[in-house]
Amino acid sequence: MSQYHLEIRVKPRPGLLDPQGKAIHHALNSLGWDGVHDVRVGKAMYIDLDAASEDEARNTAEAMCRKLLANPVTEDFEVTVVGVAEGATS
Amino acid sequence: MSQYHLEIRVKPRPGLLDPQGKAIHHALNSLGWDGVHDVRVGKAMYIDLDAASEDEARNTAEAMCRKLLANPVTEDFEVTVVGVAEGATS
Amino acid sequence: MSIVDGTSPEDMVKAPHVDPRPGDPEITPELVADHGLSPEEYERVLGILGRTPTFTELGIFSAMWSEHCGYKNSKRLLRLLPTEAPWVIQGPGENAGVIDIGEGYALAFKIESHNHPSAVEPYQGAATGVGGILRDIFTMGARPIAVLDSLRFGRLDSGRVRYLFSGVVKGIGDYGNCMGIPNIGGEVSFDEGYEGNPIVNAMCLGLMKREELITASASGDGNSLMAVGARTGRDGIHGATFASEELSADSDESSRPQVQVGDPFTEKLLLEASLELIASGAISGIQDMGAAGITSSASEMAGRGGSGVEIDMARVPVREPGMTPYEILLSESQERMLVVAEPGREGDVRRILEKWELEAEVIGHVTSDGRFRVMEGDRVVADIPALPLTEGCPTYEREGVEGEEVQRLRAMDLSGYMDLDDPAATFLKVLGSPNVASKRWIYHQYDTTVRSSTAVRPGSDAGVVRIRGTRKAVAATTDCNGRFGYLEPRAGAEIAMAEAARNLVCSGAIPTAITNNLNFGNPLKPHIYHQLREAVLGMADACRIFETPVTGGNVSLFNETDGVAIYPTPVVGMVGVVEDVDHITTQAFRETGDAVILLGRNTDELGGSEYLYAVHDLVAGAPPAVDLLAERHLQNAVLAMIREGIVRSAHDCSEGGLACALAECALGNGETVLGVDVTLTDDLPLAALLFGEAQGRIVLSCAPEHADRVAAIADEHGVPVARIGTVGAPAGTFRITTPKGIVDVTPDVLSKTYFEAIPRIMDAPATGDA
Amino acid sequence: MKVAVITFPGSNCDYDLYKAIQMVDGEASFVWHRDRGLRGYDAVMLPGGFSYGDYLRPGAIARMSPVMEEVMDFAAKGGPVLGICNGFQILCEAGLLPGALMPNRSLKFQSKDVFVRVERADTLFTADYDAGAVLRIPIAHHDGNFEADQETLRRLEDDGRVVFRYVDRSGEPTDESNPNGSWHNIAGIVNDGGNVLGMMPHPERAMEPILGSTDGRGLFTSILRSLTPA
Ligand SMILES: Nc1ncnc2c1ncn2[C@@H]1O[C@H](COP(=O)(O)OP(=O)(O)O)[C@@H](O)[C@H]1O
Ligand SMILES: [Mg+2]
Repeated sequence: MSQYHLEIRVKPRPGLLDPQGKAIHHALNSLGWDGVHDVRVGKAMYIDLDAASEDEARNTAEAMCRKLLANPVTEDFEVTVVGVAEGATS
Repeated sequence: MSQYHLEIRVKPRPGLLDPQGKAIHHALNSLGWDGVHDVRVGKAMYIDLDAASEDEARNTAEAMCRKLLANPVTEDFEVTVVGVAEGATS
Repeated sequence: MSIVDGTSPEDMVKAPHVDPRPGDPEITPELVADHGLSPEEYERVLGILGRTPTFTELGIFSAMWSEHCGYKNSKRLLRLLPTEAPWVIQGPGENAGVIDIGEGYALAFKIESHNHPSAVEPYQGAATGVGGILRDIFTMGARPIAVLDSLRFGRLDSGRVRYLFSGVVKGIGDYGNCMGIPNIGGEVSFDEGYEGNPIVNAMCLGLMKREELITASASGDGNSLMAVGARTGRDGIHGATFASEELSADSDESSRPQVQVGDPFTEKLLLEASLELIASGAISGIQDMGAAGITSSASEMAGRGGSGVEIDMARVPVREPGMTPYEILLSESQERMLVVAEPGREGDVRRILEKWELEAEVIGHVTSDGRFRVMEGDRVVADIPALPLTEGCPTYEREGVEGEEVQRLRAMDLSGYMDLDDPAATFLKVLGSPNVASKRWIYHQYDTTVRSSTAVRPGSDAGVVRIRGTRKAVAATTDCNGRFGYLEPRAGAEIAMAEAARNLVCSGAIPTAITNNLNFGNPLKPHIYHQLREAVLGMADACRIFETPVTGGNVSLFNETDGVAIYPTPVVGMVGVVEDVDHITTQAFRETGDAVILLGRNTDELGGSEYLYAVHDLVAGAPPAVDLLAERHLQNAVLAMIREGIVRSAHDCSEGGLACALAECALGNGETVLGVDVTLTDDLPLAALLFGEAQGRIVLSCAPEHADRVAAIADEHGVPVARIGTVGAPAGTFRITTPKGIVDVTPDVLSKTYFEAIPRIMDAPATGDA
Repeated sequence: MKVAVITFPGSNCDYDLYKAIQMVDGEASFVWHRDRGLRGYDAVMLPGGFSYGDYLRPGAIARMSPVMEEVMDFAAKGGPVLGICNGFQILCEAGLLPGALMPNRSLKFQSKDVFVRVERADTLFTADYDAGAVLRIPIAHHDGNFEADQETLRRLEDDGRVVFRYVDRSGEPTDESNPNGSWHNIAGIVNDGGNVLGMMPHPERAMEPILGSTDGRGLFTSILRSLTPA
């Protein structure tokens, strides 16, 4: 077992409403950043997880996303393994 | 000018309580994922931005984070350039 | 300066020797100064201990003898406030005051400030302020039934101010909404007097059966002390005490955040768990771990119980590894409580907490030796006599001298501001000033109806909550006009009291008691100490005359930036009892053709008015005179009229004067705007007549056939009364006719001016300025 | 009528709902989210509040509670299920109702009275109202902006499953009367079977004159009557 450090990004589905992204886009434009063309806002989650392998860690995280972390109606997700601490199961 | 696609991750400062992360951690554990040791939740933002160079795009995004996107008292941020469409200024 | 009380060091049992903890810094004069203790205060610490304190002990004294916990500069003055009445069950000194409201019910209530945290991080600062005041209420055994918020900021034209304002409102809203406690009112003002230092005061009311009252004291030798709720982290450990980095090897700057993050969800569970704990009889005392965390909660519980405590830092559930006793003792992590379990009931405490998905851990026990002893496993890290620690903080009486600038401003000749060229335009300018305009941009972000008991929501003079199963209701309001306080602190405090009482009687409630929040600058400066003392004296007089004792409150001093202090702001949080829900009255006119009646007398006073500020950018003149006895007669008269059932609406006349009060009556909640046709005959300068803020005035409406009876009751009470006009038709014109000019405004313009002023500023595209 | 009021950690309208049921002479009991056993109940109601603090997404964590499996069974067997505010959010997360409740377009919590029009008076939840009736009911939410994919939205309208719509005082669904940006001013919908209703406004806060409106009563009397054999 090693402890994997994962980053999960959950993102609003293209085409779906993103009121927060719209508000930030607007705010950036009115602050003078008029080169901004699009803003979408999602969540970034950082999870420390025990797993036997990187694949297992990723699969587990994807299962978490399907079950809980992302709303299948409105969101897509991406999982990245960003680090591993060998044998570290605290 | 090219259009850069940036990913910005805003994350609660270490040491600060992250009530949302705590609740999700708890939920994952009670769903049976007991190998989860820590969960922190931040934001992921996706921005399309005109800039003359990758450096400029990154600098602009960092300025946006300092001014608006991240709360300097409670959050850290990271900017990644994830793509570029040459000459595309819509 | 003189030290006026505190136990004399000679009377105290000296503390036993305690070895310094390995790694602790050496106690130097600099370190002592970093901990905010003066050389005299440190001498007293040495006297109490009979030796040099350990680093941990220094931290403990520093926290307990801070202004916040020790009331060094205000205690003497606070003793001047009347605190007793037959209906007071619990006066100052506990987590909250409690009054008897009849039919077996008691009301707990208190106000608390979170000014500094909100200046640093408006959202979390305000949110945790609400969290703290809620805990103060439910640790008394009461279920919170309402919150109010009293806010002050600089001028809204600054981006920074808008950032603070919107963050604070969101923070208050998110916390209270999540907890399910309705917000029933508050106040806000914008004035450069608060530019660098926003004022964020939150008040909470809680209801209980009389016998459910529980206090925060620790007694019963050997009884377990348990930490319940959230874990302890490194947050909120006082910045000032950490001037030097080598203080703790285990933690660096970045891992010791200066702000605390609120978790209203955990607090909601803690609320339910605490009330269940109290009902179960498994505990004998409970206290919030608020400012100065475990240190103040444990030592104060010991102090109140006349006992001692021994707690072990190794047993405190922590959020991060490697925390030192110093850090654990001083952490201000939120949503934590300390409880004293009845003998053998620890298991019951755990079971109840576990049901609510929270932790409970035994961290120590009550002792009979009167000491506050802190262990780290087997090692003693602090051993201090509890009473001198909690009660022995030196208190100071300082010299107070009025500032010269204020004397000059107060004496300023205002005769040049008395005439108006365009009364309607000036009227709209005053009505549309953010200080007068509708505050619904704020309270539409607050859940005002949860608990299904809110009879009067924000937007009238006072909020009212009915008590299920009875005919009664309770009303509450917060009031203070900082400009009046600045120009003349004593009058400012008296006016705050008078306005609060008027707000309650206009709602149909009998003013019953107050809590207060004294927000001031640096009391070491003579002119600030003068303000503080004068304000307390004024408040005390009004409390006596209104028979509204003080049951608790909060003092927030040192509200200064670059040497500039806020306006003296003694916020009054007043509660009242509505004897019968049929008496509940609101400010909005209701029926076309009703008589509009003015109680009280118009004057030529303009000093400190919103008119001078909004139109002439001036804070000057003497505040309006306030006659406390006349105010009392006015209160009695209005209540008598309401009891007879002949009052259709009643509204206090305050900021913006009579013209704005009439507009507010006409506008109601904006759904149906009624016309107004009023004629004023007073021979007064026009500005004073329309916008002067003379005290002791109430605008009410009644059916025309009751107008004579209203006048008769007013006469009986010696209150001046005049029928000044008639309520007009829906969407009718708003018209005030005076000998020197006419104000004539369409309902549309009236409505837009009043309701859109704040949204127009706040909902414009963001100008982030974190 | 025996009604189960399900409580989750963070529910805060549970007691209001309980009282509302009693006011129409229903028999209410609380069922804690970890408990099981909805047998013997005639209707199930999910109250408003902030289950699990609304962390992650409103309703997302509560939806995983043990009791939710039973609520699904209860609904599948045709038992009436009502979700108000956070209850509506939980029903959507659980898939008992389609779509999702996104943040209000103002990105602010909205608390005020709104007007809603009864679009369907032939459901078991609304039989005591007249179709087209305009009700005054408080809202108090941050995430009430109903959204779904185009296909789902089209079906909701075509099948007449929109039960309540935000309107102005005169009954018109205008943009200003839409407090959160909901698609087609949707304030409440039912499932295919017509036995699961989710709505953002709080009828349990509009039961007595002292609260400013009694327009919520019809909902509770309707449910009660549908369960009482005639
Ligand atoms: N910060 C606030 N939070 C909640 N309600 C507020 C706030 N500020 C003002 N209000 C409400 O708006 C209304 C008008 O406020 P204010 O002008 O201070 O009234 P008054 O002069 O009658 O005290 C009152 O009902 C008050 O409770
Ligand atoms: Mg006021």
